[in-house]
Amino acid sequence: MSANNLVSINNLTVEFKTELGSVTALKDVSFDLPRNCITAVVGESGSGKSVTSNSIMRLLPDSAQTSGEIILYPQKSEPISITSLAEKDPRLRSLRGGLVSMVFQEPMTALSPVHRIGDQVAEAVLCHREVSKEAAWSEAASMLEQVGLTDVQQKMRMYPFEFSGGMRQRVIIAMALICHPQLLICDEPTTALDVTIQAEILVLIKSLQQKLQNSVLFITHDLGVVAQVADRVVVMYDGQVLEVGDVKQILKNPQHPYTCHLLASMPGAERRTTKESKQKNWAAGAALGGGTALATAEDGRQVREFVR
Amino acid sequence: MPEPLIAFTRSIMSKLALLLCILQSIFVYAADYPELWLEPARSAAQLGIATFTQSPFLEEQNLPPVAERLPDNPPVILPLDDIGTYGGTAYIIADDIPMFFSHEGLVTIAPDLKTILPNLAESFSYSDDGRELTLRLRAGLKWSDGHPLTAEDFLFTVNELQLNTEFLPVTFRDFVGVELRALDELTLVFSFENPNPFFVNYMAQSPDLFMLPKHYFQDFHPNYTDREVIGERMEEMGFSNWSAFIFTSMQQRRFPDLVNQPTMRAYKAESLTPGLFTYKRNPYYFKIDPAGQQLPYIDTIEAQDIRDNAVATGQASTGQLDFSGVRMQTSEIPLLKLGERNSGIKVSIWNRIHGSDLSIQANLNYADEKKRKLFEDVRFRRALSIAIDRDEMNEIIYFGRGTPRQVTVLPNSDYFEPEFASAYTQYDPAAANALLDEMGLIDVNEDGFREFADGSQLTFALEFVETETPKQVSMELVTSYWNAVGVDIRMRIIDRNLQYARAIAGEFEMTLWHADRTTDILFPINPDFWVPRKLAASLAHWSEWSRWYLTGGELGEEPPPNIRQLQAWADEMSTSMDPARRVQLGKQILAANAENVWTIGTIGMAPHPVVTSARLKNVVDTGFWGWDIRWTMPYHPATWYLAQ
Amino acid sequence: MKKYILRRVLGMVPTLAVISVLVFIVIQLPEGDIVTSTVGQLEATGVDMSDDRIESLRAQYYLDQPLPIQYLYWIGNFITGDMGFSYLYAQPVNELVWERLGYTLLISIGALLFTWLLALPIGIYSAVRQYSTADYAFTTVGLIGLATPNFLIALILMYLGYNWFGLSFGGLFSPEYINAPWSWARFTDLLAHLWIPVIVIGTSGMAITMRLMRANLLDELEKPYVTTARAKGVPPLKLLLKYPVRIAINPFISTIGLLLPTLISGEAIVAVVLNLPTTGPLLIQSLITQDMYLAGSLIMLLSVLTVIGMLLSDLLLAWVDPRIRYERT
Amino acid sequence: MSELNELTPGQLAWLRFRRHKLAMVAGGVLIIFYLFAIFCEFISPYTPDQRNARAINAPPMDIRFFDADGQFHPRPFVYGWELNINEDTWMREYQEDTSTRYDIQFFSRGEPYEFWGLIPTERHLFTVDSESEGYIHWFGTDSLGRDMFSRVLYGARVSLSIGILGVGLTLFLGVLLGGFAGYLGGVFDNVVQRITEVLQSIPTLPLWMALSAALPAAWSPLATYFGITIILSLFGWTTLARQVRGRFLAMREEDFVVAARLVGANDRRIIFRHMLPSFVSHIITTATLAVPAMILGETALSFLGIGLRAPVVSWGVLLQQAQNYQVIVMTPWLLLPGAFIVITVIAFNLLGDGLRDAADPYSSLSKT
Repeated sequence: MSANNLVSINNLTVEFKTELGSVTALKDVSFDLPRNCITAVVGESGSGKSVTSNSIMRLLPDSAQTSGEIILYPQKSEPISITSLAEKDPRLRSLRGGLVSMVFQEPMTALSPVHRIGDQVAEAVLCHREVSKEAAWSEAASMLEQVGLTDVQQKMRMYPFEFSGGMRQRVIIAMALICHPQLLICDEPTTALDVTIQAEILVLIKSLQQKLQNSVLFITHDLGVVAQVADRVVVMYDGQVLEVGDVKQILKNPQHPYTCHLLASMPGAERRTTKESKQKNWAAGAALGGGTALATAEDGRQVREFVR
Repeated sequence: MPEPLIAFTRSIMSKLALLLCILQSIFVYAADYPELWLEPARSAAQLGIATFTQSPFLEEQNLPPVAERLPDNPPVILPLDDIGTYGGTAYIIADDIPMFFSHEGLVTIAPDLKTILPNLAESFSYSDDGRELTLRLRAGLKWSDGHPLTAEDFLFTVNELQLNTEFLPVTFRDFVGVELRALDELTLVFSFENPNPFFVNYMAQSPDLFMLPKHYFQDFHPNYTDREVIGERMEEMGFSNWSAFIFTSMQQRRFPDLVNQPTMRAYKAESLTPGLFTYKRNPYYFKIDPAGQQLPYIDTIEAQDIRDNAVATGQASTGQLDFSGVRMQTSEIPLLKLGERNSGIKVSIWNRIHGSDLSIQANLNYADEKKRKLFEDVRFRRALSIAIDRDEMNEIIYFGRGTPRQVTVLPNSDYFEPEFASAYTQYDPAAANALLDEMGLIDVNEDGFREFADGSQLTFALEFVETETPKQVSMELVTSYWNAVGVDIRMRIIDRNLQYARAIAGEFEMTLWHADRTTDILFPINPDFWVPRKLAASLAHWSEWSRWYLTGGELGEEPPPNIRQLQAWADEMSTSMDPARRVQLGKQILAANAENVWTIGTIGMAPHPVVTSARLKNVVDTGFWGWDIRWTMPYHPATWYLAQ
Repeated sequence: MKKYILRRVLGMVPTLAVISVLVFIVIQLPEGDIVTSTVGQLEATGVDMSDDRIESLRAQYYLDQPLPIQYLYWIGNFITGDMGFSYLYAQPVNELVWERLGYTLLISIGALLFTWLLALPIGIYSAVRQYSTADYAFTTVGLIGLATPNFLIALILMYLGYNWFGLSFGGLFSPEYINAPWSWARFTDLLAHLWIPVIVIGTSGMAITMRLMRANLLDELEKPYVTTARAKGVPPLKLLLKYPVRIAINPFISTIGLLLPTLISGEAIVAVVLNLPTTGPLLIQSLITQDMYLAGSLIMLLSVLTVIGMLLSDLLLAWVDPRIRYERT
Repeated sequence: MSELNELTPGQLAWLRFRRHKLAMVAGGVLIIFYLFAIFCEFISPYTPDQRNARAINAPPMDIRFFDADGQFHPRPFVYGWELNINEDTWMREYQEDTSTRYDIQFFSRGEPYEFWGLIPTERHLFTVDSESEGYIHWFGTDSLGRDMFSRVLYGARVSLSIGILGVGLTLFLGVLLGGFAGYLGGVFDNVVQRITEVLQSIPTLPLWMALSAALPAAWSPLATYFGITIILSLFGWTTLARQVRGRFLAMREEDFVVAARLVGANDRRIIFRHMLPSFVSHIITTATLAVPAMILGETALSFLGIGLRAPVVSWGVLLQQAQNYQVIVMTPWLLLPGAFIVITVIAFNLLGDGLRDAADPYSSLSKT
């Protein structure tokens, strides 16, 4: 198992404590991330996709209580139990940005507005390797070229707000890949982008994965995107894993009714009004949770707003 | 003569002189000060002092020898306790500068609060008709820059400034009818239109009005210097004209040009920075001690410009000041006494010269007819006076050590009678109520306060400046006493500038001031609190009558006959050559005041703390504190020294 | 950028013009004028004054002219650098003001630095350790500083300063150094006295600065770029200081100019209590005595400084924050 | 979890506020202080101007349950004091005389007064027998022998109300000008902006001083009080106006305002019905934080001798009378009004903090 899998998640449960009681974000989630493979996690917002990825990066807020285990099997070193690392453990720092790195949903705000592009990309190198600043900058330049930026030397002196969204996302991808992570987590990296740029970024991620031979955990709510990039799919709903499998198998032959409805609501698959698809969606949820699912989902949303 | 011999002779001589002085004083010692202070200072020649010494501070300053800097025959001042030693820097606050070194005039004031003694003048005499005053200057007096002081300086100041209508459009009252001429370089003769037996008192009390260094100021005076040149100088210094510049020089303690101006006082301004005024000893100061040492003893004075009273009290009580008087308050005596035990300072309790710390005045010339009628009614003033519980005030504010009294002269004055002080001071609220009822002031609406006879509301505004004496706290008490007899009074503290403007314009309803001019120095010449003859911040109760008097009936309001009588008495008192007649007139004036209660007094001769550091010596243990005698002038501050 | 500066500088002109009119009106408001005041003072020293003398004085000071003329006379001279003549001090205002202004700025800037050096780190700490005991403790201490009237703190500190350290009461120097030329000893003496006013004025702004820093930082800590940096593996302390703190501090830079009037007002009261040779007591004294040119020119000068301060802090902000720099060019 | 659904926004805010323990305490303290201020005539044993010539500058008295022999008395009492003026130190020395005991009586007769100037009565919350020689000065007395406890209470009425009144005025100006500036924009906005800028550039102190000095002398204490309040708020509105303007600018573009405008609501209606309520919570918070500034402003004016003046009793006036060196060294209890100022200002700040957190719909309820 460990020979093929980079990460295994076993019985992961995450709860958020609040003044008004606790909210369970993940319930007993288990799945594996194989090496050299793009795994997509699909689900509507609030289904626990991001909590899962943040758990891997240990980016959950202090109010989160975690049980279960996440184990990382790096290529050339001992396995690391991510969930049991202390906050001050040096391994955690080498994990973040080193072994595992992340691309975020909002390219517009994910970069510091007051630091130069080059500085922010090179910093990732400086954090993990003992190199000179010049070396880090030149490495950053070549990485930025790899993600498709031109005029790199000049662009590295610019600030994020001078960039378009697509360019920023390329910068973030460069920043994420510059230390050759074994796992790249992409948390809805294209949601905030125009459709044309979305495609470009997806192509970029896919091609880079093939080039670098690493694993990618791709989080999205869009099955169309899944079809485009993923090798494997994990379907989540309300903090639970409903279905795991090969992308083709799941898209062609979904086992779970919720997956079916997700597929049905895909704009590309069947063009219906959003409202209808949503109703279907909820209906599916109702079928799943036995009548109260809808209410539960709504409650969850309200509480989560507070939790934020 | 070899050095040791000189020193030996000097010491023998000085010891002899000292012995002589001490012997004299032992026989006639009566008060807290040497009886000798009541007599004209002996001269060096009289005491056989022939060698003079100076402060080491002055050596190597390329000055002429001390004997040449001193006048030909310097006056010898007997220190209070012992012959001092030279040196040191005295720390005071700027407000105490006039107390720490006095003005030096032709004549000066003795500590008995009566006698006028020669000072820069060696002698003075009146003609029999009192119309001529002849003064003879000491020979060889010099300004602080070494320039000789002669009759010229006085002629310049009196004739070309005080009597110059360009400089002063309206001549000061006390200079009206005065002429000054010099018989020679050292002899001055003042002649007067009317007999003026008290002009010497005025000269002694206000010496600064009589002498400016001509050799310095002639460069700014159009009689001596081209107006265009003066104009340029004024432009440079920021003054609009020459008279503003000289006027400022005469009055301003903060004026930076003082550093350049020669003086006759014991100290000369060295630098005036925002926070600190530094004074250095005047190398040409004219007085010596019985040992032949040139006075003063102290070399340097550093006066901090301190505004906040807490800082002043804090510094004084912790021994950071060598002398502090003007900012000290009666209420703070316990704190200062605590400092005496903890910090080794010395707290002397002097008596304020004020006949009463408060002179409460209702405006007898007030524009509002209804209120004026009240104020004019003697029953109203008497009622207010006897409604005040002065004994309680004395206990609460003065630790029981003041004297309840009306506004009148001090007991040691020739003009004093005990009943002047005690009239209408006995606390009797019932009688006060009866008087007010009798006037028809009844509390109609039963709000606790009386209304006018016609039932309209009756409140009084009493505005005053919180300065020198404890006025606010006194008024808080007085307000409550008056409220208790149904008189509604609203007090408000105002700024000094407003006090003056509104007092002379007669705009106050009621106000108050502290009552000085209570000694035989100033009372006979300026009985201002008792007779309407002057416009001043302190005299707000009959400004229109004063204006009438001052303008010869042109402006103001004609006073009623009894007031005109008062003015006539005062005029006669200050011009009569018959001492008995003067005393008679003075007593008539004071008796009329006691009867009419034109101003209401509270507590007088109040204890005033004077703080000295452990090292400052020769300061009297008790004295009178006030304007009449320029605070310390009779107590010879030039003889104060700092013990090592 | 140059265009922006030019536009801002030109924009200051009408503001300053309005301020000058307002200042002139304000100093005319209270009853009385410099003449009643001088005359009152002279009279207190025993000089008799007459109605004529007062009128002639009034003419000397141009007080018999209509107000608009007086205004133009004053502001015209002010623009040419002549701040008029102080009747109270019998000196040109120019000579009176500059040294004191130096001390005022020294104390004000010292207080500002004191506040920031203490309050900003505490604010950062409070934000990172929100609701911890230390957070509450710092907040309370800061609030006590804010809540105690400045003159009271000054009085008490002065008392303690003497009792504990033997410091002389009030002033910026020990008596022996007040007039001494500048030397190392005088400088250390200044520092030994400077801390009292600096603390007194500084404490009042502490609570607000702490609270603002805390709130700003809490906002910034939520921003995605912080997560990005964390995900990058930036060490925690470096991350905190390089990203959110750097941005949370920017608003403070923009308020430097606005703080000046507050600091100067606070300084004035403290300076009276502590007897400091600054503009504060001069300002209060001149207002009380109606020393028109001194009061007017001083307020005007301080306002000009404030307006310039606002401009400088805007420029400074543009310099440290590229977003603003680019928006405005 | 489902109970959350039923909470109104107000209830949610209360939940968030309650979590702020310090703010709760501060709120409690302020309620007590305001009750003191409202009922000061009744609570204080004496009237503020009543003098006790036998207790000048007397230190605070101990209120006892145990007598000198250690015996417990259910009714609290004070001992009589003997006054002795020390001839050398000039100090008034007070010695407890354990042979005279004065029980504290509740709801008893004392100095007559008019409650709220309306109801004449002589009942006080607590006194010692007014027929007897005894007296009770819990906070000591001042230099005229007036009871400091009573004076602090009467001072609370003036100082605390000046805060509220002043802030009320400030709010009125700030919200009105800032709101219209933000909503209308254009010339009006520009004018308000310039005025704000000008007012913020001038040091406030001279403005205060000049205006206070310009208050007519003949004004009654009450009129002066209102005058000072107006002066204090005249320069406080600029900050609030800026904030309100900023909010309005942001909100003007928001959907619900646009919607209201499309429906045809007029400007006034839009401002007052739609925009204002949406940040009332913000205004309340700002107001709470502005009250202490008013109280401190009053103190500063009193310090300079240009604020309220005796016989008006306010904390600022009381502190002004205590601002000398002697008080610090010898009669520190006269600084007690200062302590009340400090507590009040801190309490308002903590309360404001709590209210802000409570009012912020985005503030987190999560535990840390």
